[in-house]
Amino acid sequence: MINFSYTIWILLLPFLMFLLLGLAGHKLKAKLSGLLGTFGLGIITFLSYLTAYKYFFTSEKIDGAFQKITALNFTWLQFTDKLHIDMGVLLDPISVMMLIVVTTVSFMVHIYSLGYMKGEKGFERFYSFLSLFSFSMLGLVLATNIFQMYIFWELVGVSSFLLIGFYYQKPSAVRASKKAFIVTRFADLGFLIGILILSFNTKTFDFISLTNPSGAAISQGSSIGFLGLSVMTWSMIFVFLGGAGKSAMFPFHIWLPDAMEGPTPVSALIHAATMVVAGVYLVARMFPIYAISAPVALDVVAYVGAFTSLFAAVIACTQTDIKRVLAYSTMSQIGYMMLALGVAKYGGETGLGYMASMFHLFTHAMFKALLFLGAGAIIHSVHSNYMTDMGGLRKYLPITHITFLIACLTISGIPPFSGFFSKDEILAAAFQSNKFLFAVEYAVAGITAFYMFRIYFSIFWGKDTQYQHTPHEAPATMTIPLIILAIGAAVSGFIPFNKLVTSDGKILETGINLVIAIPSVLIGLLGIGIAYIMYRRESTIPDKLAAMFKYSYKWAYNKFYIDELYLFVTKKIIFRYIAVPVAWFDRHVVDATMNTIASVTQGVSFRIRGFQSGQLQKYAFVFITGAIMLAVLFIYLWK
Amino acid sequence: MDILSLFVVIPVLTITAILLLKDTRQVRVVSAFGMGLQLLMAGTLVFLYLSARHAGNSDEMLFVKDYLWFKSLNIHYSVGVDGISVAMIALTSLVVFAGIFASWEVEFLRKEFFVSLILLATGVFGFFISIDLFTMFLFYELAVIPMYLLIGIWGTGPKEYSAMKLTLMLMGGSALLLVGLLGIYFNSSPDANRLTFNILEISKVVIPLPAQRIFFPLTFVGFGVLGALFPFHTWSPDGHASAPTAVSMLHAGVLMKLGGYGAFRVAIFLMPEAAHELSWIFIILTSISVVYGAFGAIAQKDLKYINAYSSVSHCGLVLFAVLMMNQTAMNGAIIQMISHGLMTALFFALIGMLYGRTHTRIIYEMGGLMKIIPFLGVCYVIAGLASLGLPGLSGFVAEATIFVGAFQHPELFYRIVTILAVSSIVITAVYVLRVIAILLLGPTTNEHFEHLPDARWFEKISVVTLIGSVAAIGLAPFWLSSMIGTSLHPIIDKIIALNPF
Amino acid sequence: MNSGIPLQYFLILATVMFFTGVYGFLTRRNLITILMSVELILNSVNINFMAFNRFLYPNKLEGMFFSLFIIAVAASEAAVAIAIIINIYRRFTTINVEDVNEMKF
Amino acid sequence: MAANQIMFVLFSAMIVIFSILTVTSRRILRAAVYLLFVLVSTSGLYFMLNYQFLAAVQLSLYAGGIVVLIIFSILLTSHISQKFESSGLKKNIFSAIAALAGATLSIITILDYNFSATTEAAKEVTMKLIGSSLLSVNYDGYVLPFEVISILLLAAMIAAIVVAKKGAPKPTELPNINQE
Repeated sequence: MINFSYTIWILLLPFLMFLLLGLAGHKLKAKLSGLLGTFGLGIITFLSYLTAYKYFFTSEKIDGAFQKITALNFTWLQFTDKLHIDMGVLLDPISVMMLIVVTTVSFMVHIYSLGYMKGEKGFERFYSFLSLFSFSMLGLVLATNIFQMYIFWELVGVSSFLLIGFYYQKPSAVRASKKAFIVTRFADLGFLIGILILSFNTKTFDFISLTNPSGAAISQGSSIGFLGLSVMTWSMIFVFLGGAGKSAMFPFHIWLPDAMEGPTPVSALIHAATMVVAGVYLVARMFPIYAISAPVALDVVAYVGAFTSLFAAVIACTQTDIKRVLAYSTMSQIGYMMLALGVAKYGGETGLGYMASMFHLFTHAMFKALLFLGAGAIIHSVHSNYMTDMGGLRKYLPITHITFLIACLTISGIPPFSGFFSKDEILAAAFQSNKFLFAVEYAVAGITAFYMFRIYFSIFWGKDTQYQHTPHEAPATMTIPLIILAIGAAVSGFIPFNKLVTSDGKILETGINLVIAIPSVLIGLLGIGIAYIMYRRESTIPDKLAAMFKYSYKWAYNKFYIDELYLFVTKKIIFRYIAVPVAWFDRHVVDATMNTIASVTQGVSFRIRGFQSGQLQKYAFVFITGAIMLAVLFIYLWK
Repeated sequence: MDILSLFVVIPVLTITAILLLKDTRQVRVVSAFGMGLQLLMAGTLVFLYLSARHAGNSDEMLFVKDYLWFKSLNIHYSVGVDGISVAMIALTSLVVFAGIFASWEVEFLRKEFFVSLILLATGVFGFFISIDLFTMFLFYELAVIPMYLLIGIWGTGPKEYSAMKLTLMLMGGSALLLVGLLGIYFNSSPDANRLTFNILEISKVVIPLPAQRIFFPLTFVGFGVLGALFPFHTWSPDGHASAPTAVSMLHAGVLMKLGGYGAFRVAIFLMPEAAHELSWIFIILTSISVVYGAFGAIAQKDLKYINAYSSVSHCGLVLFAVLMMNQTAMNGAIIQMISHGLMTALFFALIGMLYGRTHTRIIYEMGGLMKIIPFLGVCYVIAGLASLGLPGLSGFVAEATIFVGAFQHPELFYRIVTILAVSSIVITAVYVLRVIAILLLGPTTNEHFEHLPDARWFEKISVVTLIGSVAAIGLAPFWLSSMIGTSLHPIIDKIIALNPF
Repeated sequence: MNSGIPLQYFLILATVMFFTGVYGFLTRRNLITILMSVELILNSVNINFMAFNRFLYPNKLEGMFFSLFIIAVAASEAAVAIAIIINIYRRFTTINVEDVNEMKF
Repeated sequence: MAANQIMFVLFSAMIVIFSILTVTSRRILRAAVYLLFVLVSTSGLYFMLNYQFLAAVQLSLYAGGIVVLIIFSILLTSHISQKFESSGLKKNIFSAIAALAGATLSIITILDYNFSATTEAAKEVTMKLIGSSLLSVNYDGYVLPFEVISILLLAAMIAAIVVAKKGAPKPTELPNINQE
């Protein structure tokens, strides 16, 4: 058994860094705190790679399957004998893989931010929040039990809140951060309820015993029914709600585009590569339960994923803010991953989707982080988010241009870049189990290529915009991460995921299925071709098209009015028709009742005080009359 | 001298010292010193308690002392603590300590203010150490009455109205409570000639069920009024809004806990059968409190009102959990009391400090304060995050324990109600973030606020003490939880032994 | 010496006197006349005491001493009352009992 | 009709008549004089009952002291010739009804009650007996009430002086009791 106990430092270091930068950051020089944060994360990255190496290549396998290793665990909060929240580190293929993803992207973002955020007010605050985020995300990834995951889940949410609202004086950023937090919080409510149901039926939080495919936990819950579905299904649906919230699945997706108000490195780290895939990770983590005892819930996952990927891709075609386009593209890609999980089964060949999903998660993290960081470099030099303000930038930003192009080719699924491989696996998995979903995803692949190259051409080619300040290439701190990530995006497709990350830990034999691969490449090329025609040079085709499909364009441009619907529900229904009436009710009914009791008492006492007239003779009269009456009573009537 | 009585004696000595002082500037120093001593004592008590438990002392109550006080009614001055009371005492001393610093700049009748404040604290300490119902009631009243003066004299806004309302409603609760306590007393012995007020002795007898059915609701509602049980919570918004800072802190932070603690220690512990039988009524009321309080808080404009409604919601959760009557939920209830005590005290302290600077509590009149007063702003955010149950701060520990515990209830009805109560976490997030967004974030709206000073040293002491405690509980809840848990065992055992449900 | 006069006669006489006093107390407005009514009431009680003493317990002196003390108390009462009345007169420039009604509510 | 009966009738008639006049007369000084007559008649009754000491006290203290005091105060506060306006008819009627009802009730009760005649021998009430009883500490002694009443008298004297002496407070100094 390999000793993994050092992995505690993967959690502790960022936390300590957060405390250090958060409490003492304002006393340090801004640059120093940035370097400190980056250095800390460097160590963590190193540790993660070390762990990955040790886990994948030196740890023992049993039956050819990777084992789940609890590196360390201690009871944090005891509820009952069986139910307790532990804090610990669980190593298994997906957590180790996520470790790599999170630390790599985070490290890149740390370096990138040294350049991007230079001179910003609150530089050290930014780094302390980044450390907090890294801590929470790593804790989430390494959680040994579902409640630990929930804890870090919430912490991730709050770091996201803090980072989106980093420019706290900008009202739109404040609104966006609030929205992100509340929407995900609402979804987390589902997660929590799911955990409660799960824990009530299985009496455990622990992942290892929960997800043991032949364990008691899985068989226990599935036998009890409630409202037509098994309790396990209910709890898994609720848990998925949480995942859907974090991963911006429809209908909880509305926070993600707005979250782009945060600094771009944050968007790259949290809202593209790591946090938003937490939902996928959650489903993957609970996958045996989904697959074995809650297949209905898994179908929900698949359909929600498929719908979101299509829905987001359509919206992405119409947006002009490049970060928003990327955000919708993220949603769409996560939809892919969800779908892949949803169509998978536990173990063996049928578990292809699981592996594909994880594979895509990995490659997506690389290329989407790259896209965002590239977008950041562009915004940094142009000072605008809108692609209408851009054009012909390839001359000014050569490195950014090349890396961005690589990323676009990757996401469009053009071989030999990594996106091709992972997307191909997903399509294959969908094709295996559900032709309808396959068709949807196939279409989405084309749309993806189209909208990615739409922004690519608009930014780097297109019209030659006159800039007030000549755009210049970003500093080395920003371009180096771009290059590294570009290499990652280009080559990570060759990582043998089928040998490393599979649903049951065993090796899965896969190959490129040409029947699927060739059409998917073709539709990608088609998308690129259309984009080339429409956006390579300044042309009127897009406007004409938009005019032709006026209404559908308008709907898509306005994100199908989902935001307005939410606003209606929250502002109108909840605030105006629940909260305000409750407040009114409290003041004017409950409190008024109490006040009425008081004022009735007071009124009665005002009446009674008339007896206390100060007229001596009245008192005497009453007294005597009373005395006489009492005498009569006692002498004659009492008897 | 027994250590527990010192908790009453030290405040009394402090009050005496204050009264003897001529220079009013020294008053706050003396108060801070006395309450600092009290805080040290609380620390010592926690240490002594844990070491006694560690040494294997498994009595239900430790450090028990008993003096006959009023013979013909068998009233004793008897004190004793278990883990729960120790935790509450520690909470109280923390909040009082912070409260002294939060009211550092009271100018008007300073001496009298501190005397009343410490008198209130005396009552609270006495309440938590008492194990004799009558003495307990006596201290309870002692804690409630200075509140009238504190709000009526040093308050703001419609202070007389609020003070009167608060006092009358709490006194109404006390009246019910007194009847309940006497009912317990007269049923405390099967042969009616060894009547007692001692909780431990009463817990050994089974009060007849018909009597329980009458006296349980009385006692529970009596304490529930103080614990802001719907629909008897309306004193809370007005009272808090009018009270001066330290009083709000103490009231929401500690005094409202008397309700939860009493409901648990007296109503449920002594009359578990009726509690079990009638719990569904109160479960409904408390879950209404939880959700309704949270919704009420969304629509408020005044910071203190927001916080008062949030207190209604959180304290409702305490009573809710207590009524679930199982180990985990009750454990959660106690942690929630402590957690809410600390964070609401923090909130009120911060609100007081903001009010002292901006002279308004209407959130719409403020804005963008984070840039101007970053220290207070950050503290407010932390308090808010604690309130909405962020892991790593105490609120989460409490709520998680409550929800997990409540959801283990074997009856479906209770689990469904639990889900309702759980939904309050979203509503809490909504109002907390709404306030933070309007108050602290965004551009500065009022140029008069541009040059407000950030926190001064005494304010920092007050706030840091509370934040430190909130974070300590949130990061390392296991010791607190296990300390409470071990003390809950005999109580739960009794409940389970009596009710094989 | 008092043979032929039953006890009841004295009692009835005292009763009449008592209730006359009561009537006066209830109707007169002048504080001094009210005081006089009180004196009447006290006197009627004294008569009762004396009569009881003489007719029922002639070998004891309780009734007489009681009356004696009542007279003493009445005297002090009258003195204090008149002092108060004079003070009231100074304060309100009237001793009409209906005008002296600030002791209310 | 025996002499004592005649005397009783006489005294009681005077008492009743002058009592009524006392409480109905509309001139205050006259009322005081009527009161004097009542008190004197009462002392006559005491003589009749063979309590000479008490009768003397009655005469000197009541008739001599209190009535004079009352008259002085009348002179201090009223005009001698002042005539009261009659008090309200309603008030008179109700008071009369109350008084009559009380009187009727009492008289009926008195007549109903069967007083047992005593056979005890009457005690001679001598001054010596009165003096020794008043100061006796024995079972039938009255020293305690005596001391109490003496302190009361002293207190009353001081109180009368203090109360009457104090100058009228100016209206501004008065606590305004109507303030909330």
